[in-house]
Amino acid sequence: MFKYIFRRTIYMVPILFGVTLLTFTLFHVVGGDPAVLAAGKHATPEQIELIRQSLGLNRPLYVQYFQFLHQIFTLDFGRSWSSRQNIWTMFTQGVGPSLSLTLPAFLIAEVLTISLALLLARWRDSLFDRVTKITCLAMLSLSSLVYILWGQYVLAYKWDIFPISGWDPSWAGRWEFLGLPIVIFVLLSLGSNILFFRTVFLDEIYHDYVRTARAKGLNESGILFKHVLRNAMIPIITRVVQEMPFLILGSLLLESFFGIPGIGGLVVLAIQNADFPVIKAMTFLSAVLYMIFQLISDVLYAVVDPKIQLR
Amino acid sequence: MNSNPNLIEIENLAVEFKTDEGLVHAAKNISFSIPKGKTVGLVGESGSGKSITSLAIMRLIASPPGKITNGKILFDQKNLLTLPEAEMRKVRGNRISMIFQEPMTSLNPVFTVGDQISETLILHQKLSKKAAWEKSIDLLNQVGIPKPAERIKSYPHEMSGGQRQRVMIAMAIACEPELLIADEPTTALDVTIQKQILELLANLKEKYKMSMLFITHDLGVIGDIADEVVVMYKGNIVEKGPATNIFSKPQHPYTKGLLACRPSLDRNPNRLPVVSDFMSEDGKEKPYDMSQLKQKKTNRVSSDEQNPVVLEIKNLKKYFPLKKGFLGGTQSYVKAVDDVTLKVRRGRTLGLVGESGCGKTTLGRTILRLVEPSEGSILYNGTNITSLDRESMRGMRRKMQIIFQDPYASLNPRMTIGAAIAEPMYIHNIGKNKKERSDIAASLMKKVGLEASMLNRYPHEFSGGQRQRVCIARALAVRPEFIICDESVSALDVSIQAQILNLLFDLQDEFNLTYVFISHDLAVVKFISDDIAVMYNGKVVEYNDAISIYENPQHDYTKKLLSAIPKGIS
Amino acid sequence: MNFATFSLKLSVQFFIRKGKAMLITTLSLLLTLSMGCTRKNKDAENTLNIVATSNIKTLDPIEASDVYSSGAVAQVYEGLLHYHFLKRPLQLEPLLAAQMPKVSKDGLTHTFTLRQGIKFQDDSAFPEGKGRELTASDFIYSWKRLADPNNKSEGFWVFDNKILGLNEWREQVSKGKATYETPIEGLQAPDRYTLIIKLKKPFYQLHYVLTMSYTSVVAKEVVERYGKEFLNHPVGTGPFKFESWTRNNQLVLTRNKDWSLHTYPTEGEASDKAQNYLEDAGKKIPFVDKVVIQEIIEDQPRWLNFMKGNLDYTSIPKDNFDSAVQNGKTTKELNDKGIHLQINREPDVTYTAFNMNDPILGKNENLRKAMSLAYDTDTSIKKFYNGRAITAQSPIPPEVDAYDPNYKNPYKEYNLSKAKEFMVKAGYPEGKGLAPIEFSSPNSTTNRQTAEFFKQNMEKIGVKINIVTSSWPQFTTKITEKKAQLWGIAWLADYPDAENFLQLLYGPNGSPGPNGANYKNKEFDELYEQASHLLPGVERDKIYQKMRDIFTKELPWIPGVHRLSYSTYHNWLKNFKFHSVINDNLKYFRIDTKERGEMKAKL
Amino acid sequence: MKEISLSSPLPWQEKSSEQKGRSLWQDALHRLAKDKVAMVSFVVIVFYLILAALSKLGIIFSNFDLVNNEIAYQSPSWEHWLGTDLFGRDVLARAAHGTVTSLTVGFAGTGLSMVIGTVLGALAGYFGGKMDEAIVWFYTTIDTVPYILLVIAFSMVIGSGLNTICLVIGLTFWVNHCRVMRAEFMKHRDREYVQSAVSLGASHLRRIFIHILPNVSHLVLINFSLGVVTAIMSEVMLSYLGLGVEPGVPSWGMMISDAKLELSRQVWWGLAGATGFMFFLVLSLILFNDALRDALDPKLKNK
Repeated sequence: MFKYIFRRTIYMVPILFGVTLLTFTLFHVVGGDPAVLAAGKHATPEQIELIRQSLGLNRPLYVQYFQFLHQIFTLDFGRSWSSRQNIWTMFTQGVGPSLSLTLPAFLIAEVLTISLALLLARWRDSLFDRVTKITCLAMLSLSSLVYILWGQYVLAYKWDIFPISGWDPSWAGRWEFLGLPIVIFVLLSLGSNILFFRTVFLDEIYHDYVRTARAKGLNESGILFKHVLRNAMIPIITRVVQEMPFLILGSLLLESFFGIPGIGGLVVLAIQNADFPVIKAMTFLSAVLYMIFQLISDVLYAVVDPKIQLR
Repeated sequence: MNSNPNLIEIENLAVEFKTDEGLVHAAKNISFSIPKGKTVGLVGESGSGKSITSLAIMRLIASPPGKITNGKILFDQKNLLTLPEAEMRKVRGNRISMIFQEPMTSLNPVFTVGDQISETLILHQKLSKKAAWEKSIDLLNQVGIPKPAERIKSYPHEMSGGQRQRVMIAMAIACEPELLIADEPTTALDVTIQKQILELLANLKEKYKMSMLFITHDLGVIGDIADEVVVMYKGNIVEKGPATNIFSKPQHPYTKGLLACRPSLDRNPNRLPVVSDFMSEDGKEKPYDMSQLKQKKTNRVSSDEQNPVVLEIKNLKKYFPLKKGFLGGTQSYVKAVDDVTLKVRRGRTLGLVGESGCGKTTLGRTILRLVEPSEGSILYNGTNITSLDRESMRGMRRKMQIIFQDPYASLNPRMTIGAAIAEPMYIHNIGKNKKERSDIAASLMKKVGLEASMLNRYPHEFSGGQRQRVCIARALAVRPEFIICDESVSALDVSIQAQILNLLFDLQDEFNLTYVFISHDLAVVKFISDDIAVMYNGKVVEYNDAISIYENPQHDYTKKLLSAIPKGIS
Repeated sequence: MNFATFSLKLSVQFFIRKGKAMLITTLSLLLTLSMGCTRKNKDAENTLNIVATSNIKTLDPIEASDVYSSGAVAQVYEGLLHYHFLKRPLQLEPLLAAQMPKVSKDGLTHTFTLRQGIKFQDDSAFPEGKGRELTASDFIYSWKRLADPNNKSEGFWVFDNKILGLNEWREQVSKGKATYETPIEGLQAPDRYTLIIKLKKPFYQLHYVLTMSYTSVVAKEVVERYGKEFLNHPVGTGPFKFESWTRNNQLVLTRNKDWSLHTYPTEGEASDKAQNYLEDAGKKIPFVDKVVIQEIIEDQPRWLNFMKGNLDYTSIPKDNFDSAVQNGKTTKELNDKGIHLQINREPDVTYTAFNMNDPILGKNENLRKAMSLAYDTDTSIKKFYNGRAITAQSPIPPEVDAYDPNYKNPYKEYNLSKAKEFMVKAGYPEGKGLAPIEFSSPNSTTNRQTAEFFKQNMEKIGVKINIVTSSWPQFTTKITEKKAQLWGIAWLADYPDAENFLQLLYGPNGSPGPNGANYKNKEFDELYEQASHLLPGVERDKIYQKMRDIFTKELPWIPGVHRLSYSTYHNWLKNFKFHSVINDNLKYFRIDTKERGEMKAKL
Repeated sequence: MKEISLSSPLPWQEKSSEQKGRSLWQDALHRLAKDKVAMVSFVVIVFYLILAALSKLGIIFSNFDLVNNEIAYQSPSWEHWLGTDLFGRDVLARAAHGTVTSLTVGFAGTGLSMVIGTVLGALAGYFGGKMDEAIVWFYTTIDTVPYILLVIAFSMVIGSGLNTICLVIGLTFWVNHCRVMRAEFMKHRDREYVQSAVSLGASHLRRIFIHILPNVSHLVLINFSLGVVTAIMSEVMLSYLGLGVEPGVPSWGMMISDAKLELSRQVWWGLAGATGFMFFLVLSLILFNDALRDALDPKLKNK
């Protein structure tokens, strides 16, 4: 298995190369003059030139590309244009808050939706199934703003169940503030997740082995829990893993509405400020994370599906 | 003790399916019983309703679309059809168990076989996990899995087809059921494996004093195993009775036709009788005299003038890389075709026979360069086609055609039959215009026994046999000299198989065609071939004229193959 | 089996498959969530809770270019001068300087005397962690930092071309030929407490500049100790010390116990006494032990937090205005909660700028006037400012010297028939022959809607507008690169002087400088230079008014509005007097913690 | 032994009707026509298309751009069923016109992504080898970058506006479809009907376009209808990030994005209008997609 992981890591190199090329092209070649952006409102041509020099923008593109590669290898992504903060520090400080929102919310959402989807598969085509399906679709088409504004106004302000917004850097204190965003995160993911998992289970339910299980005398729930769920793990893992990098990116809206100092807020700010080094770094780092999670999912595939061997 | 000699009695069972085309009566008015300790063979072709009947006993018919509309299934004085679901679950897998056709898909791929066998034991016999495991090992031993204590930890995909079916059997007999339903349990297996499984089932039946319902389309198999036979046709039972009676004195014309159309090793007719020879469209009997069949000219002499060698294969090899090395280098190979040398004469048929995985299909495709050979040469009329460029090869394709096993898969489902037959003519500039090509297509349709008016229809609107006729018509469209028939009749019901074989025979005579006929079915190969090559593990182990091979097999493997053929009818 | 047992069984099975670890995490999480309702009672602490509506970017004075960064910096760092907290119009006062500077007759030499005994806040960068005394050379160091090209400070414009030798020093540093040791003629510290600034040319606004965060004083030891991370380690002389900063969340400052620079003012505006602003006269400040600045960008959480009493004051979000204020007074709901309203005029102006280099707009003043006449300012004030603005007649806003409330710009009225006449004069009757004009706008909702409104207005006289939106930086870049044709923007005073607004039209300030319209008028430029030699007074005001008239004649902008700020604050917040130019105001605010505790329970 | 579907004619009784053949498409249509849910959603979709066409032509809701500042933010009334917006424009009319924008984004954006995905997927899957490796590398790279960032980056670089949104969606949403197409082409390449075509001498182009493409085109249709939903939702997201359509152009995304401020002043009808219009379109598209999948996908059909 270690050999496999090693080989997969080697395979990542060309993809990473592609990602650096893509981000570089987007932000350096077509992305506009950062020196003008950085100079501010009382700028003079002399100042702009100085900035251009200090950012190395006068050098040939390939040199700039190698600089970018160098940054990546040393994990030194430089400093934000708008705040002069160290980007790597911004990232490492943001990961914790983002994860403490998204990870528990994600786990709750997955458990809840997988359970619900199994229920739907069990009572497929019943009234319960149809009503849930339509509800999911309705939830899907409602803007996330509605959930946030409503949750904040009603649950927090009117009913006083949660604080309106805020954050406590300590581990014990932060949960108080995370309650509402977690609830909203779960609500937001219900719709699409349930629909997806329901399809996955329905795809499995018609397989021959299910008939065999019935012929053995197993009851429907036994079949679903034991046989179907285990076989459906592959698409489930695929989806779960695909969503993982977004957990680190956090939930852009939730973070800015609830004042959670995570990476989502960083990204939104970086977009508003056209803070290219930050966007570039976030793009690259999330790509790396995505690949790591891909690798994890491949290893997990082998765990749940004995047919898959890691060679 | 219940004095009823019958374990289960089925009365007036009727099953309906809702489909897009409307209601289909899959089983109508089915009544038969299974005596204690006996094997009942339920035989019929596809669509006869035999599987539906067996699933109805287990109440496993998916609903919707299926529905049991009428009847009783009396088991232990209880009507299974009205049993509460919870009660029924106690019957399934415990008192009645079932094995299926496809052991690979019927086993859950993500659990070890041990888990799956012991699951039944834990469920019904309330054994502890450990006890169930022990018993599972014992069961695996009983069904003839070597080293059961080790193999029990295997996953289904780590076993061979035959072993998987043994596992299914172990699972089914785990609770020592009173009735074992076997739904086409050997159809997906090679003939030698089939023999072993049949023997195993017979032994187990004796040992556990079970009754067995054995469902198959293969009369040969039924003859070997069944005490009583029920013949089904279009959802109805047409005939039932003791096996010996059915085989020796069939009453219903359908049964007669079915028995007659099977190619046999002993006879050498120049054509096969078909069901419609015995039975008219409305089900009435037609008089037919078996003796009117002429014997095939034995040992058709092949002379170099009349029958020059068209195709010569020399030391042909095809290796598939099996495992990629660490940095992409290939480390080991599957030798699919390993040093094969063969000759085919014009107007003659070479039969390629062997079990699955022996390389016969790869060989067929390599000859047409659908698969590029690794080594060796293929001479067609003296031209080495392995070295032809793409253009010349395309010209060559006009002369060489192939007919695949699955006629549905080999027809483009989005193309009308007319377009499919016209396409090769268009590619090879046969016929001046669309009109002319469609005229040729119409005449080809007649040639293969279809109506020209069907040209506008799509493949899914035809039956399996008709589709295979279309494939033949399409192959003929380029006026080929040489056709490879790759398991071309294997997917067809036996009555249709006879028709297609007859058609191939007729066409060979008419167009002086050369065939390479690939099949796993020795009877079929013997019927159609002049020469036969037996393949085993990529190699040709025996190569001789057809009669000699059957009458005087030399190689051990050939002997084994021949002895494994069910002797039911003889 | 019913749903409940089924789902229970299912979840349990799922947990078993997923591992017990997850079960435990989730359970403990649910537990914590359910206990989340128990809030800690922090209200008793003497803490001032305020809000930043956009992110605080940095705590380095020379980087603090935005309102909230400079607002935060001003609590920790101090400059030579500051504004009187209560007096209006704004009045300069010495802060770190012992008194107002001596200015030479020619206006070129300004001599400051520092207060003695001022200490930097304690920090490990100093020997033994004890803050050392402030000296005049600290200012020279701080301002060199501002000028140092390696620091790329946006704030250098405050000294640019003003102090003798500073630009040359900057030039030399960029070439590596000068260091911080290199003396500058215009910045001298003859002794520990004397600082002499020599100017190239008279620049009265220097004193205003010295109140700005850019010019506040930092200690060399601290800068060198923290290097690039200095922006996260502010150590100044101010009334508050830095405690912690969770970026994108909150900044916490605590009272600097050693600070005793001055006390609460004893006099103010005439009305201040009546409004209880002088209750604390002469008392020791700061009053609060702690300041928590929460960064809340979205309007709803900010407003709801204020309504819940989690914030002591805030401005009213535009869209909550109707529910908060009616007829210029707080609504009953707010009254019941003890919330007060304070309205302030802002020294700012919004305007729609024409690119004067544009071949159509730049060369056709009649077209510009027609467009100005077609713009319905009154409706825009209702729509976008809830009436919280006054029509701008010129670039000069209220709260600065030369502002004349009676001045009426003849083109600043909504008069469609007159506008159409001007369209005829412009050569485009009914807009015929005029190509669509591109209007650039930032992409925030309000900006977009304003642009839409402008477009609708222009359609009435046949001028077609294409709106192009982009992010704020891209928008400003477009202006800087002279690629924009027409755009809407606003200017908030850096200091209360008309000069700060008129420089936006001074020719040499053209792109990439603040004169984005690239307006050039010889007479205007000469008057600007002339005025810079003058101290505030009638004579200078006259020159400014002349410039205003030139502006009106040529109309390089359509002046928009001068905004009013509507702040709401809770009754427990005392001494709340707001002015957007005054940054160091937090030290004057007092919280009645007892009242807050009682009130909050009711909110 | 292949199980032959029960509905097909029984083997020895070969149907010989004179009827004209019915293609799989026609079959699918037939099945769709029987599916009540599919039909209802289809009618709704057609309704939206007609609504969009009529609005675009100015036949109905021509008052969508009629500014009347006197009646800004009026709550729903008989005159204005869904009230008015900031500029006193009729919200219902604007929501109806938003259909044009959404459908344009949905159809044009998804159309573009389908073309890119199908072509690249076909090339990769059919030819394999180096071509496959290059294309897989390309789309894995694109896929590795979180798509939100990708969309934002593209929009920042290309600018904003309706055309840009279509382009951005087209350029970023093709990856999944491409992956599906590649897998399908790979599978079909080795199918017997394609092998038959090879043995009949058909060229590569013929195999790709005449043989394989029609057999995977149902997946294009299915992915397309699903893509339209994603595209419509993305327009909303892009609008929220300030990367939406030109100001003044009616769009649901803009209406929803404006709601952030409007809700604070209890103006809910803008959001309700846009969400309502979007809900029924998205709902019908998803339900129709479901039905389409059932009707078209032979794998599921057998179930």
